[in-house]
Order: sequence, then structure tokens, then C-alpha cells
Amino acid sequence: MTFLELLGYFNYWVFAILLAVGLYAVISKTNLIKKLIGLSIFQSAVFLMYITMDKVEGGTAPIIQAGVENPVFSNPLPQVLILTAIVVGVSTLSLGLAMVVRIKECYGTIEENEILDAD
Amino acid sequence: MLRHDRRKRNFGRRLTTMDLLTHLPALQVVVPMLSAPLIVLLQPRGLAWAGATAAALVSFAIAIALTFAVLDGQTLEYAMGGWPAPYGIALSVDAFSALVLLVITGASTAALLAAKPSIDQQIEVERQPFFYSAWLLVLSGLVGIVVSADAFNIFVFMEISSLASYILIAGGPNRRALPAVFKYLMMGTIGATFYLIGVGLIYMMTGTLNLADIQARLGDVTEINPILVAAGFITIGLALKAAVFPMHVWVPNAYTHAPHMVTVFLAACATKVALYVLIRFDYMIFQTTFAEHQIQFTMFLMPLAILGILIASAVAMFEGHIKKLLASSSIAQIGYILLGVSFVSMAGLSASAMHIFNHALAKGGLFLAVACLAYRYRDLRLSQLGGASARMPWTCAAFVVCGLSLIGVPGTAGFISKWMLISAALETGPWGWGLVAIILVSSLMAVVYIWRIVEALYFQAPIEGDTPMSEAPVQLLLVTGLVALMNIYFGLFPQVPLELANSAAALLLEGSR
Amino acid sequence: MIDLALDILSWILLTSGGVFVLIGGIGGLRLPNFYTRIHAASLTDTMATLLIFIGIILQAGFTLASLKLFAIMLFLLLTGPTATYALANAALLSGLKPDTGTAKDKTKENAPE
Amino acid sequence: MIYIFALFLLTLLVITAIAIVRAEDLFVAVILTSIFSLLMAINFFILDAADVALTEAAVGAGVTTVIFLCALALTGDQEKPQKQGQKVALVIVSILALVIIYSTFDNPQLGDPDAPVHQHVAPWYLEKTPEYMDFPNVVTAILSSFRGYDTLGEVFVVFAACIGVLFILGVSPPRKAMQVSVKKSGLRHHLIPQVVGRLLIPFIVLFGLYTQFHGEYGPGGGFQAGALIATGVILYALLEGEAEALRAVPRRVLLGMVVGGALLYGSVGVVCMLMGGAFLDYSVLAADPVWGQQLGILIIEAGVGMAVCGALLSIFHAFAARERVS
Repeated sequence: MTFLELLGYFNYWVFAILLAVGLYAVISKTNLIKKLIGLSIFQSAVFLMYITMDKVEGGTAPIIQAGVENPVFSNPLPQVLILTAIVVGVSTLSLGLAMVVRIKECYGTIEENEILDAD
Repeated sequence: MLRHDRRKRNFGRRLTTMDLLTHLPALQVVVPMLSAPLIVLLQPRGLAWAGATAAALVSFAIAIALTFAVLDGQTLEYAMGGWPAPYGIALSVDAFSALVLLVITGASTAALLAAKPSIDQQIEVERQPFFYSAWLLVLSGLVGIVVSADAFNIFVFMEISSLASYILIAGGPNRRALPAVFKYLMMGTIGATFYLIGVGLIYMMTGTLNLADIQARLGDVTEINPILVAAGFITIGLALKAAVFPMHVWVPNAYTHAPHMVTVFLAACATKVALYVLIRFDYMIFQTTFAEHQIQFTMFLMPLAILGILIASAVAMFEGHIKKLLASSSIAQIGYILLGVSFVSMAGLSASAMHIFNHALAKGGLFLAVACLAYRYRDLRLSQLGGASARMPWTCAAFVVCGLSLIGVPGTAGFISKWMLISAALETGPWGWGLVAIILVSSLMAVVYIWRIVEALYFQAPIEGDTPMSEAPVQLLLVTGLVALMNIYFGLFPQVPLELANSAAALLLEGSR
Repeated sequence: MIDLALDILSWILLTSGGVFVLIGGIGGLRLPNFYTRIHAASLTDTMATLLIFIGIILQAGFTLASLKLFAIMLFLLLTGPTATYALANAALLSGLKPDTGTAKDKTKENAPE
Repeated sequence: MIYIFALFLLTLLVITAIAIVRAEDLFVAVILTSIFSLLMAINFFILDAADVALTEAAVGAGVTTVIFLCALALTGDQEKPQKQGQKVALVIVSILALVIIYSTFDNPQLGDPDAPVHQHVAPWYLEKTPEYMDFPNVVTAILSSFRGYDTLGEVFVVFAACIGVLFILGVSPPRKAMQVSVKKSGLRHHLIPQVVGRLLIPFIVLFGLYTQFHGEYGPGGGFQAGALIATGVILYALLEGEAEALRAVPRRVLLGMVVGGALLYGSVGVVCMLMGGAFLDYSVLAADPVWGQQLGILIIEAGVGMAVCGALLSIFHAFAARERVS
């Protein structure tokens, strides 16, 4: 495994590590806002995996200028998918935060264990 | 710029003269989806409910039209935006999707028709337009998943339906709905993101997102590891969304604290759509490429199904709150559907398809009856519901009929699918008898927990100083009675769903031949 | 000949800009309390931005890109110091005494009311 | 050379993520999250994803941080440390990471041109966009026309989030908030930020509109434009006070924008259906199919921009209008 090959897989390893960090935060933290932050890290990791797929050696962004002759473009499809996924992430996040605010008003706390005791 | 000729209009293999039929798959999603924003603008009192019910009725009619179109084993294709299949997004409706479409739109229409009195009791008037708009978004999301034939498109519509169902559940009057729906949001988003990772890995190895195209190209993929990991991620993600046994912890609280009508709708169809996607992925895509996948499939899913049936029924037996009891019984029923699927046989698949239909009828009817009870009784614990039958005879009668259908008494819809499940279990060889024993034991457990409720409703002495309650409002009662009668009708004349289930099973297995 | 001189000039500008960022970073790490650290950070904001952007504009030559670079530089030169000012002001409002610097290094301040 | 940058930035990314999880003070965690998404945006840009980098920066770093800070203002921002249950989570999570890392050795290398991803569907898009749409940005072509149905679903996800937040937080802000607005409740006596803000906000909104209509030729489009314009108006709200911003862009207009954007997108699809094409097939919109495609894409991008801007602003106002209940 030459160094360059290892470098080729580095992006996927960072994806796996970020996935692990995000999931750890979601599972082990009791503060609801920290869980939501963990969730957004978890989703950003998936975005990184998709965008790593689209890079072509020496390619540029898929915008076709007239002048350039037989250009090498990166793959546009994962970018479209991730544009959609980012906005899905933000929507879920804002809905989650609205619920956290309401939970704070109803229960007075946003620590999961205290909420469970209250019921 | 050379003027190229207009591309061949290819949007539906059966180009009938009647243009509407070719657009039906798209209309099925577009009608509820576009009426959702319109309803937000209808501020005056009952208008939001009327608009939502009208949209649900139209989509139910479209689903029925689609069912007749695919009854003879046909598959309706629809290229979205006019772009050919692997490049644009394709919709495809076959027998299996038609069956699930009927379940979704039927459950939504029944719940909406009966919703007005119960929702007016639970949600303030000025928030109702948002509520009904979110309801239509759940409907269009679920229908969008079933109709779509593109892996990423299923993710987008899964997000729409789950975001909107978080809103519906969060509408519940008491404060316990909020932590319950927050847990559902966390687990649902993790499940959807697992599914996204699985689709990403498949896309990485095959280069396409169209389901049929993936199936074709998956055969010649050399490195198997990413595909196995993708299969793992997709199965876990969808199992999380479908509340399969170990990942069902969000279901009891979410269904219990949601508004009663929302529980009717979600319990009948929300988790089944995730099962539909799981079955479609496992049978259409993974099944064909891996010979030994079949053993993995049964070795992994069957124990989960059996554990789910036994443990969830046991939990239901000792549950005090009526809605939590029925919620954990739903998990057991999902275990039945998964059990049928894990037989990987023609009989097994048609049994589980049939059970998707029959369970929606039985559980929908039960939760409708609970909604009638809840209209009069604030507290739904069994100890408080003593002697309800004296004052609310029709509700309790409907409850008994749907309870019998849930247990699977001959003459009701539940019996048909239980019988098909048992005959499928026998076909699977020597240890089939063990499976039959498990099914019978869990049916006995079902008898116990249904009887506990019936005994509370009929024979328990009412609590003193209780103001005499009158019957539930007519609108609620009518729909509950109708669903109870349908339970009996489909028990005696199950031709239509049976034919759909059999052709669905044939399609799925032929897909994997 | 001229473009060699331009290249050398832009290299000098870019490296000095880089050095300034490095100084700002080290300042941010080593300085004792909040206000001195903002001072170090604002150093990178103004001086380093100026140097780096002029260096890049020299590289880009007389094209549309350099006009865009100039606009970005103006934007950064405007917002950088304002952000530092707002940060320091908010810290002062939330009771962090500048002179003694003994109060525990609370940099927290909720969103404006 | 690019991979050296990527190596450096990705390690920085992992360090920031770990710092976020370990941060006790939620305010620090939120600021680190915005740094995290800015680093992510730079990574995307290095991997040739210009549109996604713009969206991640505008939506991830900009609007998400503001919404997080609003939520923090309404709830406490100290996290209570807890000690049990961490080992089990750590074990599960590291097993998952090892499984994925093990499977990555079969993945195609980063940037390897003959990976299956670049063989099947992507070349068709790159080749057909000039023919059917005749504008440079292939990503916008796929986003709005080839896979326009996905983006329609996307607009309805944003619509769902907007009505969800309005439904959960209740549309009517508590009565007493209204009297508070008489006193300028923005950054009260910060003259300098207000002056600079007043200088910059028109240009931010102008840049948002530029991104909206420049979507076909360079990185840009509905999502980015909506987010940019929303950040401009949020900056105005932060500087001048939330009631002032509500007077500038009242709540009804915001709801109208969200509903209008979603309906505009859907009705373009229905019009295509009525004119004989498939749903969302813009080439039937005009005599010349290429001009029809461009017209359709222009309208739906405007719909997406309206919907995203209206949704993000009404979410911000729903949070900002709420009184803190301690």
C-alpha cells in the first residue's frame, strides 16, 4: 500500500471516524441540544462520503465553459444529491430545536434523564 | 445550436387514448402534495379539514384506479420530466405497490373522515391548518415512497413523510408527546441516514440510482465488500424506520401520546411503508445477486421476527394503558409480516402482503374505536374504562369485531392472513411446526390482551360518581362501524386483496429468479 | 521581466501575509486574557488580509477575477474589525473586566436579547 | 498537491468534531459547529463541488448557527456532565467505524477516473446538458430538470420544516412580547455594527439575488440564494431588533413566500402535464424545447429561492419572538 494509495482512502476513513463521533454524541450525551449537534455531525459525514466520490483526478467543477477543449469534469450527480441532503439536515435540525424549546418550557430541563424522571 | 427533433414522449408503456391514466402514477403523489400548501391558507374554521378530506378522497380514488390498471399483473411506468429511466427519475406501480397504496390512502381517508370531532377536541383552531397540511404531507410522502423507483427519491420522500409525522405526533395535547416525538426524530433521522449511506455505497459501486438499473448492474460488480456493507446499512436503517423488534422503542410512546386520529393513520400504514421498501430492496436488488443471501436473510430476519412477535405480545398482555397495549401489539403484527417475508417462498410473501392489508384494517378499526372512547373518557387506562359498553354500545361492538379480526378468528380479515402464514410456515420443511406453534402461542396471547380490554369494557363495574357518558359523535361512529364491517367483508370475500397479494408475491420472486 | 518582478512582489506579499496570520495565531494561543487575544486575532483580520489579497490580485493580473478579489478584500476589511469590536463590546457588557483580567475567562454571551 | 490540502483540512475537521463532542459549554459547541461546517465547505470546494460548498457555507455555517443560538437563548447553555453509559457507546461506535474502514479498502480510489461512478450516468448528463439546456452549469441542470422531482420533494421538506416550527411553537407570539418591541430591542447602543450593517445588508441581498439568477452559468441557484437573502434579513433583525425586521418583512408575507414558492414549483409541473408533456417536462412550455427548458428552470429556481428564504426567516422569527421561560 503505497502512501498515495493510503491517501486515496483517507477521505473514507475520515467519513467513518466522523460517523463514529456523531453517533457517539447521539447515543451517550443526555443534553438534547448536544444530541442534535451530534446528529448534524453524523449527517455531515455522509455528505463528505458522497462528495468524495465525485472527484476526478485533475477535474474541475462541472461548469462547461465554451473555450476549454476536451475538459475533465468531476461528476455532478453526487453534488445534486448532497444539495438536497443538506437542506433535509437543516430542516430536521430546526424541527428538533423547536421541540427542544417546547420541552424546556414544559419540563423546565433539556437533560434527557431529568425528563424521564419527571414522567 | 442544431435544432434537434423533439424526443420521443415516453411516459407510460400503455399509451391509452385516455391521457389521464398515463399520468396517474404522477397524479397519485402530486394531488396530496400540492393541496398541502393550499390548505395552510384556508384559515376559516372547518375549511382546512374539508380540504384535507377532499384531497385524501381524490388520492384514494386514484389508488383504486391504479389498482384496476395493474390487477392483470401489468406494471405502470412513468418517466418523470420526460427523461428516460436511468437518467431521469422513474415511477413504477405494480401489484405490490398498488396493495400498499390502497392501504395508505384508505387509512388516511378513513381517519380524516372521522377526524373532525376528535381533532377539534385536541388541537386549537388557529393551528389546525398547519396540522392538516402536515397530514397531507405525510400522505404524499408515503405515497411518493411507494410509487418511486429511484433509490435517492425514496430517501427524499421518506424524509418528507417522517418530518411531517413528527409534526403530527408533536400536536398531542399533553406534554409527554414532546419527549416521545424527540426520540422518534432522533431514531428516524439515524435510520434515514443509514439508508442514505447504503444508497451511497450502492451508487459508488454501480454508478446508477434507478432500482431496476441497479439490479441489472449489480451482477457484474467485482468487489463485494461495499455492497455487503450497503445491504447491512439499508436493512438496519429501514428496520429502524419499520420498528422491527430490537429497534421499535420509539413506537409505544409515539403512538400513545399522539392525537388519537394520528395514531389511527400512522399505526395503519406508516411502518408498513418502510417494510415495503425493505422487501423491495431485499427481493429486487440484493436477492438476485447473492445466492447465499437467502440464508443470511432468513438467519438474520427470522429470529428478529419471532422475538418481536413473542416479546411484544407478552408486553401487550401486561400493559395498563389501552393505546400503549395496542401499540405494542402493532410491533407483534409487524413481526408477523417480517416472518412471512423471511420464508422467501411464494406462500410466505403473499401471506405477508395479505397481512399488511388485513392488519391495517384490524388495527385501524381498533384505534378508531379507542378514539371514540377517548372522545368521552379523558383517562384511557383500563381501570378507568369500567362499564363503557353500557353507555357506548356501538363503539364497544366495533371494538370487539376489530379485536376478533386482530386475533384471526375465522370469518374476519385477520384469519385469512394468519391461515396463509401458517400454511406458508408448514411449507418451509420440518421445523415449520415450530413456527406454527409460535404463531398459535402469539395468537393466544392476542386473545388474552383483547379479552382484558373486552372484560374491562363489558364486565368491570363503572367508577362511582361518574357522569353518564353518551355515545361518541355520529361522524366518528359511522366510520368506525364502516371499518368494522370491512373487517368482516374482507374476511368473507378476500378476492381482490388476495389476487393483488399473489401477483405481488409472484412479481417479487420472479424479480429474484 | 516585469511579470518576474510582479511574481516576486506577490510572493513577498503572500509570505508576509502568511507570517502575519501565524503571528496572529500564536498571539491567540499565548496571550493571557480575552482582550489581548482579540487584539491578536484582529491583527490577522486587517493586516494579513490586505497583504494576501494584494498578493493574489497581482497574480491574477488585470482580469474580472481581480475585481472580484478586490470586492472580497473590501468586504473582509469592513466586517473583520466590526466583528472584533462587537465581540469586545459584548464581552465588556457581560462584565469581563479588561484591566485586571483576573475574572475567569468567561467569553460566553447569549445571543443579543 | 490538492490531496495535501485535503489531508490537512480533514484532520482539522476530525479534531473540530471531537472538540464539539467534548465541549461542556453548549455555546462553545455551537460556535465550533459553525467552524466545522465552514471547514466542510472548504473541503467540498477542494473536491470540485462549488455549488455544495456555497450551500454548506450559507446554510450550514450561517443559518444553522443563528437557529442554534436562538434555541440556546431560550434554553440553558450549560450541559450537565454525566459519567455512566459512555464506555458501551464508545465500544459500539468504534466497532461500526472499524467495519466501515475495513470495507473502504474495496472502494475506488479518490479521484480515480475509471471508477464505476463516472462511467454510467454522469457522462450522459455532461454530454446532454449543452444539447437540451444550453447553459454551462450541469449541476443546476440536473438539480432542476433531469432530477427536478427530487428538488420538488426537497422544497416540500423545507415547507414541512417551516409549518412544523410554526405549528410546534404556536403562531401567535406571547402578548407581552409586543410591548417590548417599542423599545429598540436590537443591539441597543452598538452604533458601529448598525452603521456597518446598514452599509452591507443591501449588498448581501443583492448578492443573494445575483446567485439566484446566475444559477445557470456559475455555482448558485434557489437554495443558496434563499439562504443568502435570509442571512441578510436575519443580520438586519439582529442589528435593528426583531420587531423592526418583522415590520420590514411581516409574518404573513413570509408564509405567503413559503406557500407561493412551493405552489409555483408544483404548478409549473402541472402546467407541463396539461401541455402534453410528462410532469415537470419543461420542454413543452415553449415552442423551442431548449427555451422551454430554460424558462421552466428559471421559474422553479425562483420558486425554490422564495420557499427557502421564507421558511428560514419564519423559523428564525418563530424562535426570536418567543419569550424566555426560565
